[in-house]
Amino acid sequence: MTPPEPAVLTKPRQMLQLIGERGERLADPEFDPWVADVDLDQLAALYRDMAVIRRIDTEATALQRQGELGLWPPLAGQEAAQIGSGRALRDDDFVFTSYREHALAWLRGVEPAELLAVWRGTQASGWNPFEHHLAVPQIIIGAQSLHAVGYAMGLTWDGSDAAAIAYFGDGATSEGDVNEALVFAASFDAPVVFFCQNNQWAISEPVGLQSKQPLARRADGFGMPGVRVDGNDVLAVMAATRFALDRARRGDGPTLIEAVTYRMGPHTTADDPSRYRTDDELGAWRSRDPLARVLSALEAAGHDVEALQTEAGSAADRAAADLRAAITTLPDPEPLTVFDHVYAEPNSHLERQRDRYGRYLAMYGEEEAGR
Amino acid sequence: MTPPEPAVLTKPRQMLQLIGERGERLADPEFDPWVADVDLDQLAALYRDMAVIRRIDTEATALQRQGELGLWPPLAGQEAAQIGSGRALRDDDFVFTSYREHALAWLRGVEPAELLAVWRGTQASGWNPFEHHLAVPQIIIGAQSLHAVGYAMGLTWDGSDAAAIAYFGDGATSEGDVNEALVFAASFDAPVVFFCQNNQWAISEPVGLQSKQPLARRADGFGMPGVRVDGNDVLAVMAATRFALDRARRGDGPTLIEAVTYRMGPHTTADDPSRYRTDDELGAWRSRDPLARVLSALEAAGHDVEALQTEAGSAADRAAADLRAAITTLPDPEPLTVFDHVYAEPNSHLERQRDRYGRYLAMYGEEEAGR
Amino acid sequence: MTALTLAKAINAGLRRSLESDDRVVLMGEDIGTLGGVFRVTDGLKADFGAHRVVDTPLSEAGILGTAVGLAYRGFRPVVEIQFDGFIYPAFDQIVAQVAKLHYRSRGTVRMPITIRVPFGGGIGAAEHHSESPEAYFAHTAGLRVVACSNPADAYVMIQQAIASDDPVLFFEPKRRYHVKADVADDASLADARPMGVATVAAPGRDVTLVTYGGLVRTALDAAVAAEEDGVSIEVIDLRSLAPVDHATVEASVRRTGRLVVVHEAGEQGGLGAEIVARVTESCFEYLESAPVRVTGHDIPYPPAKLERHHLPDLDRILDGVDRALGRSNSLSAHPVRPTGDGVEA
Amino acid sequence: MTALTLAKAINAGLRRSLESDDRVVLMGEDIGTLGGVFRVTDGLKADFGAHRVVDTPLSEAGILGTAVGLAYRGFRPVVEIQFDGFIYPAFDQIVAQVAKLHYRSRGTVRMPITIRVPFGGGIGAAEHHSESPEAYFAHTAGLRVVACSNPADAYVMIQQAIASDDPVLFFEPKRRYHVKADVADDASLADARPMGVATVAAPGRDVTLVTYGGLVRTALDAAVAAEEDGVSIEVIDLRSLAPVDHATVEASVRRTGRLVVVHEAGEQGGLGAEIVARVTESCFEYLESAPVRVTGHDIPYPPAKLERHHLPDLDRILDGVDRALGRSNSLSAHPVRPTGDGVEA
Ligand SMILES: Cc1ncc(C[n+]2csc(CCOP(=O)(O)OP(=O)(O)O)c2C)c(N)n1
Ligand SMILES: Cc1ncc(C[n+]2csc(CCOP(=O)(O)OP(=O)(O)O)c2C)c(N)n1
Ligand SMILES: [Mg+2]
Ligand SMILES: [Mg+2]
Repeated sequence: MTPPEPAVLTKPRQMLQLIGERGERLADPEFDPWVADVDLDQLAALYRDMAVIRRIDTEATALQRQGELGLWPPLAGQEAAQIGSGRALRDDDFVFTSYREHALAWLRGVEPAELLAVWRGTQASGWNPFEHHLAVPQIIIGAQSLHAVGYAMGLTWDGSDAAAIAYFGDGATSEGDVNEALVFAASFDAPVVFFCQNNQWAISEPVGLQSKQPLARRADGFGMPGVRVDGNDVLAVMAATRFALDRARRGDGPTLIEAVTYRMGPHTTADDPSRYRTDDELGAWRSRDPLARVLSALEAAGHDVEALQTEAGSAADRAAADLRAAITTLPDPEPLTVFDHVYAEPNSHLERQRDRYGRYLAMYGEEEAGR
Repeated sequence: MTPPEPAVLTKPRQMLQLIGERGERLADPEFDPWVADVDLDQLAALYRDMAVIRRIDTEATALQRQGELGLWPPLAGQEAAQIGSGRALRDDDFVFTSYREHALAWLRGVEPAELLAVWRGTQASGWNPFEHHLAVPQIIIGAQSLHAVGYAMGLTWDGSDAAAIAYFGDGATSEGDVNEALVFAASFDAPVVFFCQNNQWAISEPVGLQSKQPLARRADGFGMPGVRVDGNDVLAVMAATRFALDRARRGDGPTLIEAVTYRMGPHTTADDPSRYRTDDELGAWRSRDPLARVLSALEAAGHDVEALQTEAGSAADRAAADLRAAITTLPDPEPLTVFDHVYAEPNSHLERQRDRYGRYLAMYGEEEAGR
Repeated sequence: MTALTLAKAINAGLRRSLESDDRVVLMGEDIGTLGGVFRVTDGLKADFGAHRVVDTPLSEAGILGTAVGLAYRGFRPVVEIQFDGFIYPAFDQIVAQVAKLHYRSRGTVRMPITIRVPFGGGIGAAEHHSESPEAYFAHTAGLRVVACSNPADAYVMIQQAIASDDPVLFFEPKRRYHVKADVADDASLADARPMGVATVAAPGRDVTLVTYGGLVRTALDAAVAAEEDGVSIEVIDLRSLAPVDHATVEASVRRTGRLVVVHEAGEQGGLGAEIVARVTESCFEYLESAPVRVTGHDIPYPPAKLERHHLPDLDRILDGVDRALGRSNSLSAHPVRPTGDGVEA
Repeated sequence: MTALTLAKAINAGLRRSLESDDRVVLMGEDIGTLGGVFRVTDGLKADFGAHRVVDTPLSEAGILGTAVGLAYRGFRPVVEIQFDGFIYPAFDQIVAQVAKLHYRSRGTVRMPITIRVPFGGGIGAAEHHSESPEAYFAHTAGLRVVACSNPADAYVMIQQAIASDDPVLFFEPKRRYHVKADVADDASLADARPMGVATVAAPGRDVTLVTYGGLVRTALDAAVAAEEDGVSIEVIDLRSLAPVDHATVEASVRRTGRLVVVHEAGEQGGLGAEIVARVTESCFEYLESAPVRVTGHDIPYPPAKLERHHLPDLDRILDGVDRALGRSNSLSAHPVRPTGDGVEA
């Protein structure tokens, strides 16, 4: 499927929507071809994905409240942005995320225990990046954007037609790293998609503090197209991402996508958003719920949404149960593993330190030590 | 003089020129008003400035070749960009430069010895920044752009209508700092002018490696106008800078100016440009000489250019002689001054170190020590 | 006197600095409307306005770089780095500009910038949220580096840091933010102990234990525990990490003849190395045993459930004291060499 | 055997690495067409192409960040930082990513990145061009740090660094770039001394002098000068700065009983602190005098005409040796305390 490329979007239009706020299908001659294959069943499948990940997110938040996790950054509100883009990817595309893209991990087959380990604090990271083509999550804001570009440069040197995708937030666009990533990507025609989830907030800071322009407009000055898409419209997100990936695969270089969405929950479970934003704002965005939007579209098209909801609900229930069950498979790590993997090769200094700490533990007994 | 503001240049036009390559005056309804006061005498004065600074630059290069200076980064070719912008500034505007803007130092009254000290290596810096409203030169590429923005933020908090201006090169636009400076400037409506001298090269790297777009186009995405100006047209540079400064003074925020010019000499006296660029390229730019252009314009307008050249020549001769004479006023510094000004307040550790080194010098005798 | 938590004591100190000098401005991510993720700047934007307490874009180099420009303009910026692990993007501006500009400008340009950094572990945080980067800055000429350990000091020291004409890295032990103690908020700053002077937090006779920040409390607990065991530990709260108040440290070591340095940061090139080296150089004849370092391991900060196996705690400190005293300790069990250092490469 | 300058030896080593492993790529500013400002990569782009020897945009964080991505993709990036003072913009990517990703990914993601850094002073350069930032990296867990001092080592060590599965900071003493010596370019890498092992550059009996990089040559000259004076100096070229080959250093100190550490970097928190601390801990009973540090001052790098008053040179090294030996020295003239350390605060 390679529809004709849209006129290059040097100046991003208002905002790409394929499903309107009341579920109506909006025609878009440039982007419709990119999702021409998405029939009602596939749209339903996207709904199911979103329902499951929303439930996983709710359950993880609950687990944190119950003390089973140290922290959790909820994705609630951003389901369409993450599922729509994630479902556009090929397995061999490599994904570099920040800390909030749990949907990407789930889509790429990460196990519940692998997903939770880092938030429970039992492991530095959950999964093997090469099994899932998914890097370890990144907490240093924006740093991963450069990693994606480097990986993408490597792809071209290897003659691969896979792509890399970097997820980051609206706040991240102010970091030097993200800007340098745009520079490198353009200079080397790197097959990379910059996927910015503009969820309106960087902790307590509104996006207007980072930029007075729509973020997608940054793209042009760096020499790449920028697409501003309704991030709560899963179909539009998918279309935009496919468009960008196709550009990458064909050697046309990078694209910046700004998915306009909203973080419905707190920044993390440690955050209290009532200190910086209003109920009105929250309410306004609640009415743009990405799941409800797909349901309306399906309903309007005559799909059996009740059956879908039931089915998705039980898939979500299973996922939640799996998640909760996974906690028990995450015991506290062995003390001396604290020294594992600092280096790939033997290191005399660290071996001495490990040996000494081992003796210390042996003397004091593991029980007492390190209280 | 506050002519009507040009339509905001969200999309920089090709390139602003007010004097064409053969000296012809090109009408520009938007920018002409900004230099309506520049009569032939003033244009002649700009020529004189450029002639003097070119001669200073040549002399300093010679001084380096003769071993009197450790290094010199020549500005040859960039006279119009530096003089045209520098002459647009008010005395109380604060200037943050990189290492190549000797014209700015000269325009702002820096003494020859102050200009040379740092390149001779006798002092960490030459002048008192507050005497000339001119920061110490910056070698860390791009770092000064943020300083200018911070200073400009302070100007608004102080209710001043002065502005700050940051000079940097084409290569600098790839550094995170410059991009973060654009972000901060836009967010705080800082009265700052970003003056990028695109001299086509960052040492051996052509500007195309940093950006495939004209650099002025970066501006729009960050939420400010970008002006691309012929950097070898002193009148156009002055118009663009005045326009940007006026925006700053009126509270309209930052502007990015890209002055398209050429570094005719080596990157520094340590560089060998024949390794990376062709004689043809050099020749093409030689025919766009900024001084010759003004002369043609003056000649076309009936100004006595021969008298002007004679007069400018002797001013340049005097400046060169002053420069050479200044060398003798720059003796090697006293050894223990190496400890001066590390801290503004007493510091026990450093005082101990200074004391010990003083004893060392006393014991070995200053002559032998530190050979 | 008011009983305040460490976080509130810093808040009170910031407030006083904002009141007493209108060139003081606070800058950082989430410090305004939110009052900081630790609420250290709570209420200050409401009271002093958005030009004095500035929420900045999300860019640490940008924060420090604009602070430099503000210092050029005569302001005294107090910047917050949200967590220790996020200071590195600003490293260039700190090391090449903030630290050096006074020197580079031959004393004409002052950089009275205070860089507040919540630091250290012990709160079960995610990665990059528990770093101890102080040694990087202590090794950087032109900077001053301090760490507070208790509310009373924090209240005074933050004001002293802001009043200093030199740039100051101000490390705040985040795991002690909620510890409460009396603060002399009515006393004059002029009478306060200078920021550069260390404190003998507990006097003792047998061994000198030097630490700072979050581990001072742990060291004091260790001193109490040791007392029961008949060992008298003198605990020195360093407060200033650069320069170090060697006079106080060395005077103590000359009396006790033994030194233990404790910190969370890794051992290799940590502050303990400097203190051991300096004390050894200055007090060689007084030392009765080799100085001992009890530190975090030389590893990236481990996941939360392992941090107790990384951070020095009471038992590890006491084990270090035992080493200094030549008492039975974790390394003496199987001594391979007379120094008790059994596993040389 | 071929006689090569240090710069050409590194060039030859890079060439061999490029030949023997097609995942090796070189990246940096001006390294391609120009061949680097020191010509260390001269000719390599012409011979291996623009995909193996990559001129990058002017952004150090960008270089390191994309190198991380390339490492994810299985490449072995060798990046050049043009001068020591330009490494700081990349500090975050180095410290938070390059150093930690192997740990953070539980050993699944390797970071075989070599970071070449021309370092140190002595060439009369402009500011930011003569820094010695090695201690920052030696204090960073996850990194290895090495410094070469001569062409033979440089040729081998650069290949070893590139072959290492750990990230390596590779410091090149720029003031020795043009020193020529024989290089065993026909020998097998497998037989070479491992990168982590120090070298006894000159054997001696009376005092152990530890240094690295550009000052090894100066130390050897000092040893020759001291010999005439009846003093036998053992010069150890550290080569690996993290981890330090303490076995070699300590074996020497156990014989000589005296230690002098020399480096260009500032004293406070410099590598000398670590070595003195570690030797003191391990060899306390063997030490006959307090270890001595001879270092650059704790100042920003001074203007060129003053650098000779900043850098340790032959005379300052010998003065340090005299201190270690208890001979008349710059501090003994007016001893205030028995240690000869006369100006305590
Ligand atoms: C370099 C760095 N600075 C600061 C932080 C602290 N921090 C964590 S998340 C966050 C806000 C990020 O906002 P955004 O990029 O919009 O992503 P979102 O959280 O909204 O998904 C901040 C400031 C960090 N993690 N890294
Ligand atoms: C952070 C940093 N990286 C690298 C360098 C080395 N360097 C000095 S000048 C230069 C090129 C700068 O090019 P440009 O910004 O176009 O300015 P120009 O020299 O052309 O005026 C480079 C790479 C530096 N000084 N600072
Ligand atoms: Mg956000
Ligand atoms: Mg340039």
